[in-house]
Amino acid sequence: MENLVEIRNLKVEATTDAGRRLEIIKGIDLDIAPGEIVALIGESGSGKTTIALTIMGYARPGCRISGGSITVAGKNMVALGERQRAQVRGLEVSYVPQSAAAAFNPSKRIIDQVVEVTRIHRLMPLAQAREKAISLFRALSLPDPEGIGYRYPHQVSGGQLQRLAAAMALIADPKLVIFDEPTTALDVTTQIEVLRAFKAVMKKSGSAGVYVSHDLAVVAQIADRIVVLRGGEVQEVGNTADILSNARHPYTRELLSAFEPKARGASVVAVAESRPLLQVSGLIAGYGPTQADGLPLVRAVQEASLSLERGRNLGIIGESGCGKSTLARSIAGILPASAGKLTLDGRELARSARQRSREQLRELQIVFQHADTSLNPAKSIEEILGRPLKFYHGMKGKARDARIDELLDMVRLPKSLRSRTPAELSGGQKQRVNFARALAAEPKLIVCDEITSALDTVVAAAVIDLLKEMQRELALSYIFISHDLSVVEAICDEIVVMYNGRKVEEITPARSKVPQHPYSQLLFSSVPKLDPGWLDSLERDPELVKTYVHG
Amino acid sequence: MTTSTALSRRPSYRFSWVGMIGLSIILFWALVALLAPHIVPYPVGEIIDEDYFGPMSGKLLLGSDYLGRDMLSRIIMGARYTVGISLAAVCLACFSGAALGMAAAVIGGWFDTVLSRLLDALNSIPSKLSGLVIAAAVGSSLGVLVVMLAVIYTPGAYRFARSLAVNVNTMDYITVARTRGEGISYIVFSEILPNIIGPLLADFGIRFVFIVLLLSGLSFLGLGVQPPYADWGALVHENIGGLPFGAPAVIVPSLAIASLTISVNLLIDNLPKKIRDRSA
Amino acid sequence: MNDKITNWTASDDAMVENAIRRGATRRELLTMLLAGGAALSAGGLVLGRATNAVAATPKSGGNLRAAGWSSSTADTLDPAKASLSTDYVRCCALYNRLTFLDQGGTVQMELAESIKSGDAKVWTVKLRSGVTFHDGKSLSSNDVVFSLKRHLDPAVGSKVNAIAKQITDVKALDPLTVEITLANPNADLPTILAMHHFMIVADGTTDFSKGIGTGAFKMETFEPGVKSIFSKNPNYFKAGGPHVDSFEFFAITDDNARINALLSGDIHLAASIKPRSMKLVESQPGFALSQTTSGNYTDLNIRLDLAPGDKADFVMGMKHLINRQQIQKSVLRGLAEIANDQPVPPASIYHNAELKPKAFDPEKAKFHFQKSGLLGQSIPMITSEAPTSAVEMATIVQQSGAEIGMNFDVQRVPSDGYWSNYWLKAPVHFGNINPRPTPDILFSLLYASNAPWNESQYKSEKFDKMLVEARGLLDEAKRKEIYGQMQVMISEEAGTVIPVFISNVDAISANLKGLEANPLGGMMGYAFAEYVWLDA
Amino acid sequence: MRTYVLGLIANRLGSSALTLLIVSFAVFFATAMLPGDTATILLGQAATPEAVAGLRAAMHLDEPAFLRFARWLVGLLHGDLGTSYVNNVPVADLIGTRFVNTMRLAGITTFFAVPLSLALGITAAMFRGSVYDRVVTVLTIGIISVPEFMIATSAVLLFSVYLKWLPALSFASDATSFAQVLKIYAMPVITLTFVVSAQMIRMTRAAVIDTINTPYVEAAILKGASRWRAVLLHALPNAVGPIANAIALSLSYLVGGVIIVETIFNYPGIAKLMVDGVSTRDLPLIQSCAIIFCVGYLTLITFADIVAILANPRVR
Repeated sequence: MENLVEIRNLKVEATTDAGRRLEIIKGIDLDIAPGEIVALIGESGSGKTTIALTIMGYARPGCRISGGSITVAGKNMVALGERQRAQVRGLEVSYVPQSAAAAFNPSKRIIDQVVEVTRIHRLMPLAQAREKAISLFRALSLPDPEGIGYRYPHQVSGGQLQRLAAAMALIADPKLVIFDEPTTALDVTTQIEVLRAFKAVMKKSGSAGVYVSHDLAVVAQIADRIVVLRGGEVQEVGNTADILSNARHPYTRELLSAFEPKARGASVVAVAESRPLLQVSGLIAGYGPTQADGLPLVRAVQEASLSLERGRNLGIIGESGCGKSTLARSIAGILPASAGKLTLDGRELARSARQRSREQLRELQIVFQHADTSLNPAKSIEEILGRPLKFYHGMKGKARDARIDELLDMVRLPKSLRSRTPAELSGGQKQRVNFARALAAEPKLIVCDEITSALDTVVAAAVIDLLKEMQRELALSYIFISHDLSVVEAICDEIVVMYNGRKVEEITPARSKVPQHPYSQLLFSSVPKLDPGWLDSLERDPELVKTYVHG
Repeated sequence: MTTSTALSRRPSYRFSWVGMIGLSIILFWALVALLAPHIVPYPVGEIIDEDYFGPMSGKLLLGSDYLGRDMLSRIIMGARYTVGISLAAVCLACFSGAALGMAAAVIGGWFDTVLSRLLDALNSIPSKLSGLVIAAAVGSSLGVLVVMLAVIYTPGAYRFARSLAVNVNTMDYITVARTRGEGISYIVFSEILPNIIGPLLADFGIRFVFIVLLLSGLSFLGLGVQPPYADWGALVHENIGGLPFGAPAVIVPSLAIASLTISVNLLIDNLPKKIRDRSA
Repeated sequence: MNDKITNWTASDDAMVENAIRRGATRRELLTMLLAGGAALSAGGLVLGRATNAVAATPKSGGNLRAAGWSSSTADTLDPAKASLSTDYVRCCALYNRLTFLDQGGTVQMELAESIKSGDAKVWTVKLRSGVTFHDGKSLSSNDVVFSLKRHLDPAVGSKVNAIAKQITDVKALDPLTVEITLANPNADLPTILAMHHFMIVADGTTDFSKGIGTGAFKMETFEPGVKSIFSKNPNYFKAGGPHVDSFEFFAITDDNARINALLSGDIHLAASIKPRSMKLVESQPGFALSQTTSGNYTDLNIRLDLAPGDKADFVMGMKHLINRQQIQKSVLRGLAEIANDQPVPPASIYHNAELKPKAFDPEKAKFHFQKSGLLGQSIPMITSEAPTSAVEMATIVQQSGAEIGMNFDVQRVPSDGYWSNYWLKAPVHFGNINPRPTPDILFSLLYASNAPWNESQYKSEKFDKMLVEARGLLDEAKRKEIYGQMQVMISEEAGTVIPVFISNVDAISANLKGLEANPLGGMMGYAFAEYVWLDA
Repeated sequence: MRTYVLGLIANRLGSSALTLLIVSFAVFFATAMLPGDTATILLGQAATPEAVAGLRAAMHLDEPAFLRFARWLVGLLHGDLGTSYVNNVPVADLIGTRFVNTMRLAGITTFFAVPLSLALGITAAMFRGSVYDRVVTVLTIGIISVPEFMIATSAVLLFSVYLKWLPALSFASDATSFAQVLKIYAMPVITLTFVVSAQMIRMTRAAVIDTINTPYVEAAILKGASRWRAVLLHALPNAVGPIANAIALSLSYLVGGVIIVETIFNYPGIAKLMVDGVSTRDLPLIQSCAIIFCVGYLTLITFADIVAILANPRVR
């Protein structure tokens, strides 16, 4: 049978602000058979989303399809006019965006947006459309299928939004659905639910799919075929099984290798005295007006106590909303704790950063998850790195320049980046600069808040290696906050599992990797494996799921 | 992407021709304003023409005004006042407005509330009327004019800058700076300002227009530059009687105002962009 | 004004008008015109303009709409408080005076039947009988007593309080006879009583918002600062009464707006237009200008009691530095008569024609400044839009000063509050004086040592004596002579530089007839509503 | 949720009250600074010392200014604007009709200016960078850079003097039929529309452009929505906040900023009233007008804020 989608020698070019054209998709061929699910995988900037969108005859502002043909159900999307393209969009090909949270119009009720496709293409009366939507909600195992549609986007959780977005895409029974990193933003435990839901409905509807992702493990669960992309070119194509078992292309192997568990070598820094570097006891922090008992209305962290010895690393793991970031922020004094005691290197720390001495601030640095919001876009890299040098160490002129080069070198960045602004750096590079800025302070402790979760697996792995290396050289300690177990395992000596603001368990991977607490177990078991059968074979105690999963 | 870093990155600028035109017109007027006393063909106050609202002629290139004074000379001198006063005032207004606005956003709390209310109050009194009151109270010398115009347009600038700064203030790099222990002034001027300077400039442009207009509006109410000099707005007003005859005495200054204000905005909308060209 | 006539200025128009008032024959006029260098054909034209008032028969009916130039919430219907032209116009429509001045400047009886006195000190006023107020009440001597006495009460805030002070007693002899007693003899009383403020209101009136008077119009609506509408008073005592059925009056402060309103046909009369606007009116068919050369003038005041005015040479220098011709020609576009630094206008029978204006002579001025040791110094000069054309005059003085190295720092101040804050106060400033009917009033208001508005702080016992003496004289010739001397004294000694008498120009649509000039000011001394009519 | 919104609104109203108080004080001190007093100014050329003294006494001007202000403020709280110094008429009466006039003019102008601005702003944003867009942007700047009195006078010359289509003056009182209202208001409305629209157009354009580049608009387009649908149904609702704010700011000009238009068209509104007040130092009048302007301004701003709040479900 002939293919649903046939892409031949597709070229897409982007116009830089210099007015220079450059090719970001360099001649791609791709076929998708009806009912087949094809995964496009690659790191950010590999052009996977761009390709997916071209199937709808759409190119983001600043880009244009410069060559080749895209045939969808016999129509060449490249040749069609804007009107005819609109006829295809939503009707024959539909799109599940990367972040449903952003893709839902915040000022309109969900149901109206879900059924909008049917309104646009005048498919069916409103009432019927709503019923269909509700049945889809049910199929996607959303809670309260009748009611949920009548809420506003900000009133439902991320996992639910992602599924609602899928409903929005499926309502017109399209021949092809494009999933653009639909689960990246989700917690692992939720991700499973969503993946299962997707898989189910896709099977039921029998429509083909394009699944764009950077996560091989996830892709492995849902795709029939995998296309590995890099720099706008296809590196390798093959059945999921083949790719996973015997990848030919080196880049593919690199991707795979990111999944091999890297054990944390026992902390190399021999610490004579075991006086704890940081001690946190009975810390309570949260938001909202202070209550009679002097505690905040919403308590994101309850009675947390930690202890970290010099040269060792503490991992804090848990899902979004478990309070791990709040904990990090109150340790850093950004969100002053409302109760509890903090001591750094024996000296007591004031709860609010404002009251801490410059020296204390220097010794304890924090690195945030989103490098692009934590680097001032208006400043060049050297300004960003130079400031703490001047601020803490009063460095100027030559000395400072030399030190900046050193720092760049430490984080494996070329000196030529000095004059650039963050916008000109890739995600990985940004995160390195972000980290280098913390190093510039020559701290004793760095709190890393989800610093790898925004990065592609390969890049993330590299950053982790960097962290380890720095630790060896500079006798640092990290508090490493993440929702990604594999990352935490890779670098930490102790792992604290947090749930709902409380510390539920503390594990020392060196000794035992088996979590005791049921939630920890659920969490650990939810991390996707490369094995394609993993999702289907995975057994989860529904009770546990009910108690702990709120996706 | 590291590949492109190899080749030399001399920062190159792109400047659209629209911006060029704007800039050149501004420079032209600035030059005129600077050289004014040396290039006026006749003394500003001297009555040369028997007739009034005279047409353009070899003797009087831009005709004569309602008293028969040389229009060209008056416009050349007028450039001094219109350009000078408006520029001074708009700089004052935008600087203080922006500074306060950003500070309010960063400091927040009661400081923000009180300041906002205060400036709101200031803003709620129509500009021309407050101008009238101020001028009636303390007369209308150049200094007073500038300060007055600045005061009148500060609240707007404040409102605008604050709304921008509030968004930037939520960014992580501000938090980082705070936890580093930076002071307010550093955060305001080094961390926030560079990120909102673009919109601020656009605001500057439109505010400049408003100030030029208010200046002419004040001349309508009998305030403004001291005779024999007059800003362009005042020239338009004192010669408006010549409008029915299409006398250059009223047309030319109007055009002068338009050319200046429009070009300021053209320039600001098309400021030279540093080319940040990342391949791939 | 008319391109057929080459060097014919508006002041020539004025001359012709004056001549007509003084009753010149047509032949004399024509010779005058020829002397003025105008072609015969054109002569007819000009006469046509100047005399259109005198001829033609009134038509009645129609709604008259006219616009003055100033109005505010301070607008009042209380004649004692009237201060703006708009107030005068309203009062003239609503009330009457005991006497009034005709276009020749001679006293005519209005509510009074006769005003007689043996010694110019005690006066007997006989009232017209059968005059009724708008509310039906008939005029009696009590109303007159009340109306005159009001001016003596400070709480009323009468504008003519200073003049009224000479009235020591007013009493009603019988319902139609009033006796007025003055402090000193004053032969001018009949003329004084012709001033707008001395209008007769009903006895005991405290609320003036109703505008109950004996006048030609009844008040329909009165919104201070907005407008007022009047309707014809059916039982007006004057024969013929007003010609128009209704009269609507308001102010348009912006000169151009006022003219445009006229040109677009919204109004029939735009009062007191700026000279620079004449071109426009003339360029449009169906509109005319009505010029009144009254005694109004804007003067440059140099206080003799303060520096720099304390140096007599400085004052003399200024009188030579001010370019009267240029002010007449460029600033006022000819709508002015050159004056000789004294307040009595040429139209007045007391005007001293021998006294010639000082010539514009920068060298002489320079000499005087040199002598005063002020040459090259910067002299602050306060001006404002408030006194007519004061800003332009200031720039002209400034310019001619600059040419001889005398530097004047012209400071234009807002017109609001000018009279209270700068006028009479600043060492060198501008003032504006409205026409006053008699030299006596002018002198006692402006130049007597105790004058309330002694603009230059001029003090001379001799002058004061002459003033009192002249006041009492009933011998016209003698008075004229004394007043002549006083005019010389003022122009030589006082610190008031009076460059020109400013003509007032009202722009009217051609179908507005019956408008004549009047020495009390524009719009027929503000009383035009009663006399004009609308030609279909 | 509902209570939360009410809370927000109450908060706005509270701060507005504070602003009002500040304004009344500011105005008081400003007017207290004014040189010359009512009596002197009323008497004008006739201001002889004794006359002034008499009048002052008659007008109770001899009391300390602050006392008078306090009395006025207390009166205000009882809804009494006080009595004009100048002609002993209750300020309320003076303002009454003129306030209505101002409101009517503002209303009619709004009726024409706002839709026009929105239309132009939105379309300019939709076809950003196009010739149309450039023309609109340059024109808006061009128009605001022409002095108000210039626009007004030109309009009068054209429509009244030469074409004789419209009256040069607009007397609110003459408005009887609707047709007449149009005729009478045409001129000032045209002028004001020119003056007010430009800024609204700019802001609308900016606001819409901000929301056009959002994922949810892209999502709409990928659903097959036409450009118009995407902009009007998806971009616009989220731009309502800033647009409302811009409109409010521009319209606040119509309450007190129209002095020039009122003068040229001889339209009896409050701006002119306040100018009179200033020139006669009629403090109660000045203060009342100022308060009215302030109230008008705050009402608009608050209204805009509330609209923004209601338009945004996240805070609703």
